[in-house]
Formats: sequence, structure tokens, C-alpha cells
Amino acid sequence: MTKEAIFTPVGKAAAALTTPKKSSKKGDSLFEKAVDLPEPTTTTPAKLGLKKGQLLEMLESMILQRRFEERAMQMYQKGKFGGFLHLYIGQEAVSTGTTAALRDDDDIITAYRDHGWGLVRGISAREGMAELFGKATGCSKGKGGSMHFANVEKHFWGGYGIVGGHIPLGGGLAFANKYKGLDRVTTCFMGDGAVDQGALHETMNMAQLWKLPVMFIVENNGYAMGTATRRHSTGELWERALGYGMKHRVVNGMDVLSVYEAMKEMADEVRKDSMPWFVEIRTYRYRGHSMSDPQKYRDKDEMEEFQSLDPIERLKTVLLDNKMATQKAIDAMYEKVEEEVMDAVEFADNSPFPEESALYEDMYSEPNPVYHT
Amino acid sequence: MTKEAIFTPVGKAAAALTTPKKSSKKGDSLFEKAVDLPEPTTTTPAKLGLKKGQLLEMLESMILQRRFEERAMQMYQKGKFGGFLHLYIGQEAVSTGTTAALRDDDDIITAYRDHGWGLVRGISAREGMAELFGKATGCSKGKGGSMHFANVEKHFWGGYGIVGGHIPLGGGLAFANKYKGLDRVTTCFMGDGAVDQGALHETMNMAQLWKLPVMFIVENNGYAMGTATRRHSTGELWERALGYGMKHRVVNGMDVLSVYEAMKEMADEVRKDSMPWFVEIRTYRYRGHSMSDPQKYRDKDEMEEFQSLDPIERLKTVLLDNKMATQKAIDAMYEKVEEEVMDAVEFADNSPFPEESALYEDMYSEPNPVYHT
Amino acid sequence: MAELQFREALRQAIDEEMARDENVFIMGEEVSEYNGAYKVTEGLLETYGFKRVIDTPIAELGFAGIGVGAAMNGLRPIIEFMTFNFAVLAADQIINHASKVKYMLGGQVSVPIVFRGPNASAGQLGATHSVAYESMYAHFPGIKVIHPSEPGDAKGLLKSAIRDNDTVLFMESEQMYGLKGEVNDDPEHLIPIGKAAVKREGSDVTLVTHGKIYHTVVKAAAELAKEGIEAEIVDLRTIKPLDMDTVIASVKKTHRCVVVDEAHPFAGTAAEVGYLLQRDAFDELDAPVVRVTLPDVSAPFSKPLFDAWFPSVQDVIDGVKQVIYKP
Amino acid sequence: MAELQFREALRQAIDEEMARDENVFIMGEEVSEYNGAYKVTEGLLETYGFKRVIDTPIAELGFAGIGVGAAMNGLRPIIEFMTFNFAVLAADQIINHASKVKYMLGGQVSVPIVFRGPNASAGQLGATHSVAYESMYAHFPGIKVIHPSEPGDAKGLLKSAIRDNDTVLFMESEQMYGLKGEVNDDPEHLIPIGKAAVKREGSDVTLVTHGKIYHTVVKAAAELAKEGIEAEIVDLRTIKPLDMDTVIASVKKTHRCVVVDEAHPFAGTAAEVGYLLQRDAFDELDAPVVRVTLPDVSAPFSKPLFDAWFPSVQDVIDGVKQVIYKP
Ligand SMILES: Cc1ncc(C[n+]2csc(CCOP(=O)(O)OP(=O)(O)O)c2C)c(N)n1
Ligand SMILES: Cc1ncc(C[n+]2csc(CCOP(=O)(O)OP(=O)(O)O)c2C)c(N)n1
Ligand SMILES: [Mg+2]
Ligand SMILES: [Mg+2]
Repeated sequence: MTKEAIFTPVGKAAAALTTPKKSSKKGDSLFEKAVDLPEPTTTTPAKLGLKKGQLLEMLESMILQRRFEERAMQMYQKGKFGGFLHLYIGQEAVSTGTTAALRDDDDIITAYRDHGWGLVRGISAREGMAELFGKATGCSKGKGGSMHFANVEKHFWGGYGIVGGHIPLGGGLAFANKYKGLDRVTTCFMGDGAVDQGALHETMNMAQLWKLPVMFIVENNGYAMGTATRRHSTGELWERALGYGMKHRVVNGMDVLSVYEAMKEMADEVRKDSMPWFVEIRTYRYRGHSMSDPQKYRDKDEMEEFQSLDPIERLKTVLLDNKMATQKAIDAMYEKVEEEVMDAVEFADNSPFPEESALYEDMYSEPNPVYHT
Repeated sequence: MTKEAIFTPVGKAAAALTTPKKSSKKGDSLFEKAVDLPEPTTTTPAKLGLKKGQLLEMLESMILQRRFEERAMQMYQKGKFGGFLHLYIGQEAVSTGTTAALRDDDDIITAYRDHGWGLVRGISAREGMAELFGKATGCSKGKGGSMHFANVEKHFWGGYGIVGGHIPLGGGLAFANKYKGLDRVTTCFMGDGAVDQGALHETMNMAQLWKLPVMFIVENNGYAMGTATRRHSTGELWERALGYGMKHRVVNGMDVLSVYEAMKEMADEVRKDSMPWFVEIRTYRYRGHSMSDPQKYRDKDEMEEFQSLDPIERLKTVLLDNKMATQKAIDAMYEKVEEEVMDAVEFADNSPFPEESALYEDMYSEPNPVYHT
Repeated sequence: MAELQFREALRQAIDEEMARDENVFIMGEEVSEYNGAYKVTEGLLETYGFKRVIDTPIAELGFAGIGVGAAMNGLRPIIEFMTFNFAVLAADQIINHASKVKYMLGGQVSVPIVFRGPNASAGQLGATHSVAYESMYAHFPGIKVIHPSEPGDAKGLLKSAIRDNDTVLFMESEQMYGLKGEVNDDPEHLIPIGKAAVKREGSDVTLVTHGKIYHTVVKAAAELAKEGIEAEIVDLRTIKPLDMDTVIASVKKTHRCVVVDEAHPFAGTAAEVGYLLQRDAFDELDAPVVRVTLPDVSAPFSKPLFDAWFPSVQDVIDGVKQVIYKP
Repeated sequence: MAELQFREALRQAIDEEMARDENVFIMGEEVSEYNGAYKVTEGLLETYGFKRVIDTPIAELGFAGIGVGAAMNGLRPIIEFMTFNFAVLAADQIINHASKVKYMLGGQVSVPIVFRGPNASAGQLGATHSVAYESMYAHFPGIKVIHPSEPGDAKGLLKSAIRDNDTVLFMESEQMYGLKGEVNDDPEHLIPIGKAAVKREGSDVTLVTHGKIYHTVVKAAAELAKEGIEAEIVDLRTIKPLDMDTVIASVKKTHRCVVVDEAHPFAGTAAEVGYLLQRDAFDELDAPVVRVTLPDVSAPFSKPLFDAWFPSVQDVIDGVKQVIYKP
């Protein structure tokens, strides 16, 4: 499909308005594909320095992220909690590969699609589910909910709901690390939609100018809500780096090993030269944007294609092919995770809501702040 | 001088803090030069299609801009008016070459360093000086002052004081032209300091995505207030275009013919393909940022070097060398301009201030708006 | 007259004004192909095409400013913010540009633009998605602020806003979009900006309110009536210009006033109304004006905390009791 | 005690706090090499070097947010805005991030940050450079707002702001930087945030004010004294938390009050003070609270228009006459 001018759209809508409706058939889809995945890495786990135990941990973590959210969705539908619920399902290789590649004291910050990030960075399923339920036992004491998971002690600085708003915060985390002489790397994740925000431009300029030890990483899942990446951002996302002479890389985000390899290499480099990166990790979100998304903006073919690339299935295959796990062991892992998640649901359900007095806690650091009436 | 990290500065200050003070001598300046001028055009005026009359008009306009501001500065120092006064002196080739290259109904918008732009786009010296004096006869009725010259009828949409704030406005002017099917080109000028604002990034993305007939043009005069371009923007400014796959060009802004040639070519192209440009015109400001600038951030050598490239002197030489004007004619031109400016001062001086009732005019379009008390 | 949802009333207003004037267009995140995040613009793409129903990137500052520039150059943009929480990113274009350009250029241009979208809270959306911004913008000259509570008002006022030659902010609520009400279907029926409406007559106390929390006030008035307290409800509809004539006329009758405002208390609309009442109707007041607002705390996510945070029917009743049983 | 200019008092506060705590740093446009657009930071570069005195690009949203992130991660940034007019670009970082992060993460982080710079008008700078923003920010929870009028207060309050563990906005004025006053030179002398000061005693009327226009009020009080009217001046110093105890104590003495505020009227600090007075000291008031503010019009450039726009000594006197000669 050729590029088109303003006042005419790219992709589905153009088709819908210019061609008669027909059910989409494999092979003649009118969609541009949401993202073109780069080739996954061909380096073996062994060459990547990944031991069997680590790989199994990664698989378990991905399964946990997946099952946690599937249950969360059920609980939402059951009315256990309200608000937005943005599921990370499909993107688990990004959080998992990244966390495995980083040091535990490297800093992570992201947007509101944050459950996976919380779970890989030490928020227990219990604390996570309780947060969704708005309970006092939640990771953010029930004050943040789905969009504001955080585990600051473990260097996960949280999820943020203003698109692009946390990008300067990421720059600031890195600034502080550099100021304090710490060799921590800050990884600032964002959706493809956030790339269009001015905050990114301002922060990238300062990061490059000031040599901040930070990586700006786009999880390009093909869509910002109902708008395909190609409809909201001109060119390719990684090209933004060119404007600042910033190092850049495109990564296959459906393959946890590719993410691991790339993140490891880049993080090592940042630790050495304190120069920032702009990274586009291409991935796919299997679910709607939030809970009330009719998803008319994409077709079944595309979904099926990406589902065939499921990052969990892929890692499973690696493990089975390399005889690092048996099907039985994997089944057992699923069961364990299932129990963990069901336990989390029970925990969340049985946990108390915050006391009403909590309304006035955590606004300020001082013990007895003055509230205006 | 090598690039340095955050917490160590680039340029003068680094030198000042690391080497003993000594008076700067030609040849061993510690400064990086503010801007590297690209080669001026070698195309002759004739080949550019410029007639003698046009060249003389351009010269007169440049002299008028220069003398207008020199007098304005005197008047400011005499206490005839207050507020900021940002002089365009040194940059006149940009406004003059651009306006000569554009159609009269092409749109121009710029920042607060706007006197030159107003004068080339039909604000009379009288209306301009009266505006500075805050008189009712000023181009903006005395309500805007130095930073808000405008002549909307002649498609000069004004000067704006929030750095970067007018960039989306420029995009919007172009959007409206396209919407209405007009083939006008919008030229949105900004200082090098404005390049770092998020508004530029957001507008460039939309302009490229939507094919807006707009040119984003940086007048890189080497400094944003006291901060050298290299200290506030990473890399070269024109490189920003690469991030959006936008067409780009670097232009010698001390040579009015170079500006004319480049602007003409690009504007013609925009009119044909409705694709935006990002342009860096390199120039130099001879005066301080505003009236109270000690200018310690640059050295005399640099100033002298750029003064030797004065765009007015340069055009004069072209005219004299090509026998298109005699020294006598040029002297007469200076006299005429001098009279025009002195008349403007007198006009401004004798003009009435706005009536106090004007305070409540021009806030709203309706005849009797409600004001809150 | 027809019974329409709030979103349908808004859509009808936009549709009629787009049909009437081809310089009117609408722009914002998800307004076009997706039919609007909250379906206000549903179907407009089919009618008006991609030229006039435009999806934007998530770049509030940029597209607000493109709107302002387009308005200066002869168009009449309707800029939809997915919510006014995100409009904070565009505040410079609203406060420093849209509202000031005309004045500082000595009247050479106008900025006939409408910025619209949901404002204030909508349930458990957390601290960054729940803020009421009307008084922030009303503080600055050059900005009209409308915040209706019912579909009929919404339609008539949005039409006036689109036809207005200056900058208008038009505020809605995610939680009102499904609300039904009588809507005038005459395309020339406009409701003037700056006129409050007495929505319930009563002689014992005046309840001044606007926006979504109007519906809480209605319920409170019904409760109070059971106790024999007849509240008069003044729905401001427009925050600025503020129609104090209507408020004062009511207070002259009731001599007591509670302002109910879904905003934080400090220097909000309730403060303004309360201040003006004491200034301009001092001798009419038999008790201090009381305000019922949010607490001075950000929005919590947890349901019971959120419920404690949001002003309730009981809070309104308590406010009324306070002004009625003044010692 | 020493007699210092306002800018020197601020500089001393910053200097002392930077000396005391190496996590304190200052960042903003022209603060370092240029010594500050208004010379507040003059000399700090020499003392603390480029690591702690940092020039930024003109990118208010970005560097404000970098400050917030740095504060979350253990530093104590002082972010200078060249003026608060430009901070509107950073409003999202202040309103949606700095003030809310702690709460929405359930207390896991703090944001000990000071945003400072000149606020409100400074002569003929036109519509976009003359706006008073204190009530806009004070409207939102989680933000403390300080706006002193004299060098001594400025120093003691800025030191408290830097040591405060949460978000503080500290507002100054280009036109006050040269103003001299007595300043305590004890590095441990702090002035608590949230305490107003009675700067002149009087029994006939209370004048509540803050920031630059305090000096207009002082002149008005001197004029009034000539006529035998003794005004008590309460300088709020901190806008939020607002010290109404001190205001009410004064009104209990004078029973009349004029609030003088260099801001636009709608939902400004003056409205808040006026509203609270009628709510919390209704029976103490012998006349309605009157406010003296800017008109509801943007700042004009032209000198006589500007002068007509800015509240004058006479406007304050007229306000007092209004509350004193109440029929
Ligand atoms: C500043 C701002 N504008 C708009 C929104 C509403 N909104 C929430 S998510 C979203 C889409 C973001 O897409 P993307 O960045 O690609 O992230 P993804 O949802 O794909 O993870 C929008 C428009 C917002 N939260 N913040
Ligand atoms: C948003 C904003 N921030 C800060 C300022 C203060 N300021 C005015 S001009 C200026 C420097 C701009 O430099 P540049 O863009 O290079 O333009 P030049 O003065 O060189 O023409 C600054 C920082 C402002 N007016 N607006
Ligand atoms: Mg996305
Ligand atoms: Mg410059």
C-alpha cells in the first residue's frame, strides 16, 4: 500500500471506505502488518551464557505473567474490581528477557501496561492481585491499581498512566545514578504511542547531550489503542534515534532470547560508556487495549500470525528441543503457577480494603500534613 | 575540542575553569565557533532570476531593518519604552531572502525576534516603531510590543514569546491552507533554542505523517541566550530531520542570495508535493540576547569574524561589483532609510497611547463580552 | 424533542454544525476510525470523511496547537482530548496561545476553537485520570468554560461553543455519556453561553452545582424534600462567564447556599461562587456559604477509598444541614 | 542579620543548602555559565562546579521531569524556571507526576523537589510573560506553594522548601530581585512553610496579601494611616498550606478585610481567602470581604494600559474604603 496524504488514511479504514466489505481471507488481507519482526537471534542459550535453571525461571515467569493476567481478566469480568485493565499478554518476552539481562539494581520504569514488569521484578502474585482488587495488601497499598504497580525497593519504579509522562522520570533516574557515581543502567520502556510525545524528544536530547546511562525502549506492539503505529508515527520508530545521533537497535520481542541477548549487550555497553540507546522492540498485544475494546482495527489473520509466534510456546520449544525440560516438567510448572495465581486471587479476595484513614496517608512525607478543607 | 560528558561543560566555560585567564588572541581562541557557515551560493543573481530592481529593494529592506533596530535601541536606552528588546541585527539576510523568495500570500510565523520579519512583510517603520513605543498606532495597537509584531493581512502571523510555542501554530496554518485547498506555503521560523522543545517533535511528526505544506526553519544564530547551540542541542540541528525522514537542508544565512535560492527551490517543491522541510539556516546575532546581556559567553574574535561577513555589506559588494548600483546610489538609499526611520520615531513619539478603554478591547470577538470582576 | 444519550446529544451538535459550516472539523485521539474512545464521534467519519474527522498521534501539545493555528487561519476546529487530564500537556497552547493571541496581536486574529472532552473523575482510574480542571482554566482571561450536566444543555451549549468566535473549553464526563435526557432537535436551537439554569425550585436553600455531580445534588434534593427541606438547584452549566445573577436571585429567595463542586477545594469554582455571594449578597445570607467538594487529596484507586473521596448525597445533605441549622 | 538583596538571600539559601547536603543541585536555563538570567545563581558554578549547577536546554517539560525522576531516586533537585509562565509547559510533570507519584505508588517514593523562579508580571513583557500561577498550582493536592515578599522570608522559606521531602513551588519576582531587606545569616534559621506573618499591626482593617504586591499594600497602609485608618497587614508568605488562623485572628480584631492579590480574579487565592473568611468567621465580618486583583484581561504591553491593568495603591485604598464605609 502506498503512503497516502492527510485526509486519506492508511490501512484498514482506507480499504473499508474504498472497497466493499468482505470477510477477510488468508492471503488477501488489506491490512499492513502491525509490525515487521526482525529475525530472532541464532545464538544458542549456551553461547548466551544462559543455564538451564535460568531458562526454566524465565519460562516460569512468562507463564506466571500470562496466567496472572488471564485470571485478572476473569476477576475483572466478575466485578472484583473496576477501572482500566491493560493486559500485557503476548509481550512477556520483553519483560522477561530484559529482567534476566539486567542487574538486579538496574532501574526499570514503564507505562500503565505494567503487570508483567511488576511480576518479573519481585511483586508477588499476591501483592499484584491484591493491588488490582484495591486491597491494603497490594504492592501500592491499593492506591494505584492496575496502572501503578511498583516495587521501588527492587528498582521497579512503577507504571504510569500519562502516555509519555514517565519518560523524563526515566531520564531523571539515570541522572541520579550518574550523579551518585553508581553504574546502574536505567531502562525506560514505553509504548509506540508514547514515541510521538514531546517529552521523548526533550529527554533524548538531554540524555545524549549529558551522556545519561539510560535506554529508551519502545515496546512497539503495533497499536496505540486503535491506531496502528504507521498511522500515528511517521517512518520507522527506530529512526527517531538518528535525529540525535543516538545508538539504536531493533529487536524481536516475541523471542525472549533475542531480547536477552540485545539487552545484555546494550546494558553492558551503557555501563562502560554511559551513552544512551534508543531501542525498538517489536512485539504484539494479543488482547484489546483495555477491557472495552471492540478491536475492529485489526483482522484475524494478523492475530493468528502473531499467536503462532507466541513467546511462551517458543521458549518451551527451545527447552524441549534442547532436552532442558520434559513436557511433564513443564506441565508441572503450569500447575505450580496455576496454584500460585489461585492463591493470589484468594489472598486478594480475603485481604482487607484500606482503612478510610488511608485516604489521607501517603500524600506527604511529613507525619501530620495540613489538608485544605 | 572533544565532546565531554555531563557535569563537564563544552566550550568557553570549560576553558575558563581549566585554564588560566588570558586575553584571547586571534588564532588561539578557546571557543568553538558558534556556527559553521556552509558555502554561499555561487549562482549569479541573474541566474537566480533576480533583477536589479529586486536586488536594490532587498538591500534597502536590509538597511531599513538594521537602521530601524539601531534607532529602536537608542530609543529604548532613552527610556521611550520598556520590556524586552531582542534585536535581529546580523540576521537580516534570512528575513529578506525568504520574503523575496516566497509568494506574498505564503504564510510566515516566527518567535519574538520579529522586527525584521515585520518590516519585510509590510509593517511600516512607523507602525513598527509605534508598536515598540506602545502606541495605539502600532501594528498590534501597542498591545503586543516588541515580541508581538504582526501583519496578518499580509500573511505575517506574528512574533511569539514562548520558545517553541508557535511551532504547532505554524503547523496549523499549513493545515488550514491544505484543508482549504490553497497552495500557500507556510514558513515557521524558530531560534536554535526552540529546537529542543517537545512541540517541534510533535509537530514534525504530524507534518510528515499528514504531508503538511510547511517548512520548519531554524535560524541558528549560535546561541540561545547565553547557551551555545552545541551546549543545548546534541549533534547538528539539521539532523533532527532524519528522525522523521523529512527533507532537510543547511543554508548560509549571512548571504541573502543563498537564502533566496534555497527558499525558492524548497517553496516550489512544497507547492508541488506538499511535503514538509526542516531547514537550518546558519546566521549570527551581532547584539546581545536582549538589552541586558553582558555577552560573556562569546569572544571578540568570533564576533569580528561574523561581522566581517555582514550580510548588508555582502549584498552591497554584489551590487557594486556587478555595476548594478553606484556608491552614490547606495549612500542615497541610506539617507532615505535614515529619514524613514527618523520619521517613524517622530510618528511614534507623537502618536497617542491607547485609550484606557482599550484595555478591554481585543480580548474577545463579540462586541460586549462579560468580564469577571 | 427526542430522548438522547449525552454522547448522542454531543454527536448531534457536532454533526449539525459540521453540516452547517464546512470549516468545522474534529480532531483528536481515536475520534475517527475507532469512532471515539467514548463513542461521541461514532459515525462522523462515514459522513464527513477523513478530511474532517481526524485521528491524531498522542501529542496533545502538538495537535492542540495545530488546532489553534488552523483556527487563526480561518477554520473552526473541535479538538477532542481523550480526557482533560491529558490536556495538561497542552496547557501552554490553551493558556499562552489560544486565549492570548487575539489580544497580543491587537485584535488581528481570532481563535474560534473548541477544546472538548471528559473532565474530572470516572471511577477507579487513579490519581492521574480523575482531576477536575474547570477552575484552573477559568482563572485565565480569554477562555470560556462550559460544563453541562444534561444532554439537552450539552447539545445547545456545544453548538453555541462551535459557533463562538473565541476559545471555548467544553467539559463532559465519561460517566455521563450514557445518560439520557430530552434534547431539542431543531438545528437552530442554541443555548447561550454564560447562562445558568434553575433546575429545581425551592425556598429553603440554594444548591449551586455543575457537571456530573449535579446528579448527586438532584438526589440529595429529593432526600431533603422528604424531610420538608425544599432546595433550589442552580446548574451553572457555564463556569465562565459565571452567571451570578441567577445564583444571587435564588439566594435572595432562600438566604442559604451550598456549592457542590466535584473539584478539589482550594481556589475552585466553589470558592469563587462563595466569595462572590458574600461580596455581592452579603446581607442576603443568613448563614455562611458552605462548599461540598473533594478532599484535598489525589484520587485513590481502591473502591472504598474512592467512594470516601467522592462527595456523596449524604455530604450534600450534611452541607445543607449546616447552613440551615446555623445557630 | 545582614542587609541583602532578594536575589542574594535566595542565593545564600541555595548555597547553604548545597553546602549542607551534596544531594542538592540546581538545574535550569542559564543558571550555570550565565550565572542565572536574573543572577540568582551567580557564583554557584564556581563553588559547586558543573555537576551541581546545570544549564539545561529550553525544554521545561523534560528537565522538570528529569528533576522529578532524580528526586525519586534520592537527589534533592532545585529546578529553576526562567519564569513560571514557561512552567506551563511542564505542568504535566508538576501536576500529574511530582504531586501524585508518592500517593499512587502507596508511599514507596518521595519527591523532594523545589521548582522555583519568578511569577506574575514584571512590567511591559506582554500577555505571555505576566501571569500569576500560584492559585493554579495550589488548587491541586500534593503541592506546597510559597510566594514570599521580602528577602528575609525568602531565605528562610527557601531553605525549608529545599529540606522539605515533598514537592514545593517557590515563587519570586523579577521586580523584587534587587529589593533589599534584613536577612538572618544563621544557616540553621528556617522559616516554617505554612505560616503567615503579621507585618503591620492595625485595628481598622485587615489587608491580606502576598508576593510582590505586598509592597503596594505597604504603601497603601501608609497612606491610609495619614487618614487615621490603621491597617493590619497579613503577608501570607505561603499560599498552600494556607494559614487562615493568622488571617482570622486579625479579622477578629478588625472585622473588615481586603485581599490584595496580583492575579486574575476568577478562583484565585483572593477568592479562597474571602470564601474561607465568610465560612469560618462569618459573624466576625462587619462588611463583605473585598478583593483587589488584576482585571480579567491579559497583560497589555503599552505602558499606560499596563499601569491601568496592575492594581495600584489607590485601588487598595478604594478597597479599604469600601469595607470601612459599608452602609
Ligand atoms: C497523555 C495521554 N494521552 C492519552 C492517553 C489515553 N491513552 C491511554 S493508553 C493510550 C494508547 C497508548 O498506546 P501505546 O503507547 O502504544 O501503548 P500500549 O497500550 O500499546 O501498550 C492512550 C491514547 C493517556 N493515558 N495519556
Ligand atoms: C518556553 C520558554 N522558555 C524560556 C524562555 C526564556 N527565553 C526567551 S528567549 C530564550 C532563548 C531562545 O534562544 P533561540 O531560540 O536560539 O532564539 P534567539 O534568541 O537566538 O533568536 C529563552 C531561554 C521563553 N521565552 N520561553
Ligand atoms: Mg502500542
Ligand atoms: Mg539562537
